[in-house]
Amino acid sequence: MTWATGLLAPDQPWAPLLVATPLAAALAAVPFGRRAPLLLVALTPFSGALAVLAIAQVWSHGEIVYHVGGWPPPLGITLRIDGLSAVFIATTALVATGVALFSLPKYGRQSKGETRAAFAFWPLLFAMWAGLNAVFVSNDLFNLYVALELLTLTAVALVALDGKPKTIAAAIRYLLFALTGSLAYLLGVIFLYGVFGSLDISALAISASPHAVVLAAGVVMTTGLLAKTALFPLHGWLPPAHSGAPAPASAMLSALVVKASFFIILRLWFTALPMAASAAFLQLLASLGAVAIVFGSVLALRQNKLKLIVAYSTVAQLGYLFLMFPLAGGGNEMQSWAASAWTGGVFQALAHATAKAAMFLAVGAMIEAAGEDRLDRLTGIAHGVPVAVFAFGLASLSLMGLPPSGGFIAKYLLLTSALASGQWWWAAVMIAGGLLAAAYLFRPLSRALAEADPKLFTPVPRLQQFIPLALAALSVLLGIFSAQPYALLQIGRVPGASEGLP
Amino acid sequence: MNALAIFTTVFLIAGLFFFIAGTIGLLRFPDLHSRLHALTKADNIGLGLVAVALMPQAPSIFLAVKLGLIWLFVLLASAAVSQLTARSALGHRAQLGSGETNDPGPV
Amino acid sequence: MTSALLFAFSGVAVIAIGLFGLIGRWRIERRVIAFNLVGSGMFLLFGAVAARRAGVDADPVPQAMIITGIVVAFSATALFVALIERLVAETGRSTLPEDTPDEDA
Amino acid sequence: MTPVLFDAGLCVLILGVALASVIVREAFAAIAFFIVYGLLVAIAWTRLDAVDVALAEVAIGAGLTGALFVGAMSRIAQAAEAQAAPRRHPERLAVVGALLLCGGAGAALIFTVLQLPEVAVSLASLAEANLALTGVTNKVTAVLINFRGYDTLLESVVLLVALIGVWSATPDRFWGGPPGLQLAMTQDSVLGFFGAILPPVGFVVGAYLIWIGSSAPGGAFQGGTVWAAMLLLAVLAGLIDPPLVSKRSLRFGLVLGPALFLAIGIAGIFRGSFLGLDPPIAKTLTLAIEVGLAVSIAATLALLVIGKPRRAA
Amino acid sequence: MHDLLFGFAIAILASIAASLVRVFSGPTRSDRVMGAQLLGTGGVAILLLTAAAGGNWAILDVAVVLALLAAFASFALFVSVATPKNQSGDRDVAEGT
Repeated sequence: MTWATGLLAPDQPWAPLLVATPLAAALAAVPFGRRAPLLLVALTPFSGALAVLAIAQVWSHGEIVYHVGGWPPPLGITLRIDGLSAVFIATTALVATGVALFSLPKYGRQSKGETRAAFAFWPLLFAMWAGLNAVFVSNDLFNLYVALELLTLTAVALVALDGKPKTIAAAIRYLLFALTGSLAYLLGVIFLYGVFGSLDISALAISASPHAVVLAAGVVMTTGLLAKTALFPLHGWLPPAHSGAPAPASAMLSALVVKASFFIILRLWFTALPMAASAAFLQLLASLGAVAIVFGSVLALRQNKLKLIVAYSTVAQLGYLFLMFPLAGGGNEMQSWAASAWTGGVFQALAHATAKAAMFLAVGAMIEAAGEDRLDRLTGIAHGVPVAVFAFGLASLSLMGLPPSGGFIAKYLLLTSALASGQWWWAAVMIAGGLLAAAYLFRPLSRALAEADPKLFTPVPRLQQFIPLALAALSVLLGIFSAQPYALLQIGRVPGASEGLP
Repeated sequence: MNALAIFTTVFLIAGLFFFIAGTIGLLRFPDLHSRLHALTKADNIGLGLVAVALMPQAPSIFLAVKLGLIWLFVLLASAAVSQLTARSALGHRAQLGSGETNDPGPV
Repeated sequence: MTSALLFAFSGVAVIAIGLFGLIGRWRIERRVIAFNLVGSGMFLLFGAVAARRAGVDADPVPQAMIITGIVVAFSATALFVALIERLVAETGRSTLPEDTPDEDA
Repeated sequence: MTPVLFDAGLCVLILGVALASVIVREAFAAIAFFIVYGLLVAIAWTRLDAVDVALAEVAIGAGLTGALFVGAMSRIAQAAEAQAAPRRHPERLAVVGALLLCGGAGAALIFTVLQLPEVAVSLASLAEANLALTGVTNKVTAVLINFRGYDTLLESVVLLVALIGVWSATPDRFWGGPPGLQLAMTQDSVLGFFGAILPPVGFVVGAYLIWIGSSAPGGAFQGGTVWAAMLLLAVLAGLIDPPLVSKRSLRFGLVLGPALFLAIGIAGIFRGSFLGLDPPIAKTLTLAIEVGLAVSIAATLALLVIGKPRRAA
Repeated sequence: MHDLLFGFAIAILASIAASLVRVFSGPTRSDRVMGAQLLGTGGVAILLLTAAAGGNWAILDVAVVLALLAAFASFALFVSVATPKNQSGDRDVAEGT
């Protein structure tokens, strides 16, 4: 039965389960204690099935709208799943499953009773999963704030999991940045509520006008979200946090958590307030992205620890995401190149998610084998964990943007739309970024492939090598089978955007 | 002005007097113990007078009783805290559990 | 000038004061207090913005959001404090290393 | 006129106290000012016709946050002081810069606030119109548990996650032990006396707030916080010991509220909508959720203040 | 009556504002706790007055919680004054910025 004003029962009753399922697992993991990994047996297949269902339903029905509690906006909270949500949900399911399986040897076997890190890891991982899905399906700006805070706290707690002074300091810095970012976001939410009396993204899209307050709200919210996304110059917290966390946590953080705040920026400027996006502002975002690409890459070149290289590479790769703003937004929505730019940006997010997860997990396997991640210690690690090194190499293809990887398609789409729109300078940055990525990734790879005695390295369970390989392969496959995701991503992009399809 | 209003006003003036006296004491008295004394006065009497003053204004007996209860809570708490503060001010020789100053204080 | 506007301005001022504490204080524990001030000022601003319309019942939706915000801020503060305590226990100081480069011995 | 004068005075005081808590030298004084600040802001909330928020502010903002700061921060300040680096004063230029920056930000915000449309949009009437379907008459409770219950569900998990994070900050060797320090207060008769009197009283007050929450200001968060404070008081007075973090019943208690909420939410899918509460039984469900949440909130908040395990089991 | 009650509330506000000086200047922690406590009591009085003035008696519940929590916060402050670690007595530990 229903009771809200003339509303029919939702025809997609499964939609809230995308959040409810990992949330239930997180809650159950607390009393389960050392038996928490058992929850994976139910969680991973069920969440995977839900992700597939989400894609299939969006594919066949278009975007899905669900009023939580039966209350339509502005009183209630609405979930909205469009193509963008669906692909992020699916990527989250894949990466989280990979991370969970990868973590089983380390946090799964607690024969001698429950240990601290193992107790904390599972509920945090599941709650993070729930928080990510909550961000991807939410259509309410305040609900997004709560989901973001859930993500922040899980992420910080995971960074601090190892308990070394350095990682604690990194976690504190991360918390400082992330909380300040949340508050800035909240400030914008307050202003928008003050103007419209509603925080529903779709309602804002209809009623919003380029009012001074709306513009101010958009700018402070974006600034806050940029701090969480670690866009230059707000990136300082990322390398220590992402390199200090345990490998599985790093994978989740780099692959997905920074994308969640990016996702909200997309929602903000492409759905909620597109009319408030001035060309200059979008150019500024892209410029910061361009600086991030160069700056992050150069710093990655100068690191001597593999995890830091990978972390700085995240700073650089996140820069690409922001190149899409002046290309796909700011009144360009109907241009032929906008769809390519939009898809290129999102592809970059997805390809980077899978590739970076693979990379951090591969590095985790290498650290298991070698004991640490200084480059000179990793000389010849390919003889110890060949599959992990291969996975690292495969993931590198995507970061460099070499065909046929997903990263290639992403950068190709961005490149062509930059040229088509006459903004050739972004293309130049992208090409430079690709070359720099090749340089900073070649260094560790050449070390890893050097001659060495395999006995120097501790054996690592095969599972921990093949999971990064699977994720890296996904990142490449995304490039080969890119047509369907391309079409999927146009669902719900902007009204009438399908005309921009090639 | 009716009788109840006069009652309220008189008690409020008295209460305010004690609040001000307490503050002056807290600011002007030279040492911790006399300040503590001032504070207890303000707490116990000032708030009590305000609560009594407002009782006739309360629309129901329940609320009037609640006013009294609030006073009682504050009384309890301030007595305990004053006692603890006084003892810690005596220095740590008379500290916790030594049994020297263990009476519960003016409740 | 209505009271709601007064409280809105106070909220803004508290935000600014807290911001000053966040920037101008090295010690993390003082920054945590400052962070709480910023949050609280923001809630005050929210409440005041929502209460601008005089003579009408207060809007319950922002109030509920503020309660949620207060609880979330407390959670974050508790985590903050626990991490700082651990940092102090490990390093003996409560400043982040990069903030005080000249102190590094 | 007098109310506006009062509000103006209150605002001045709030600003003064906020400023003092930032600039005062000693950490302890900063904390004392912060507690006072919370108290004054609670009064401000009552002036803004937001009594529910005032209750939450006084209980969480002033009370628990204050206790959290006092306990942990004095330990931090002392530990850091003992081995601290030489005292430094920030450069005058940096202070001036920070002042300018914050002043500029404040001015920009005030400008923005002034640009807000004259007539505030309010959801009050919409909430009022749908109130009958929620089974409660307190609109804030209706929003928290019903209209926007999804936010509240996520928020209760945020609390739990914070506790896991706090516990996780303990060294490995203390895992499984009881949280918190053994305070040297157990023999104190004054504290023991009040520790014995206040908690039962506070428990009744908390229960009253939860119960009244459906029709008047109050609810799970306010009541649960009062409970948490009373639990802490009993711990401070040495009347009860914090449980071992590995204790099974504690773990169930911590997830009880969110789990119940989630279960009712999922059951709602079969009746119409996730987290939808059937109007005929909405009142009962709301009360059940509130009680469950209050239990979990009380336990979680108290343990968040007590902190991580500091000794082995 | 309404304005009169607010007038008294303003007077008490002024009175507790003055006691803030004690919180600020100390010199001992006990002094600060006492100053804060006076503020707590004054705050309760103000809540009672505004509740009566506006006829919004739900505010009394805030006063109840404030009374309880003020006691609790004072205990917590006291415990930190008297924890064994702080053997330096009431002397303030001056802190650098």
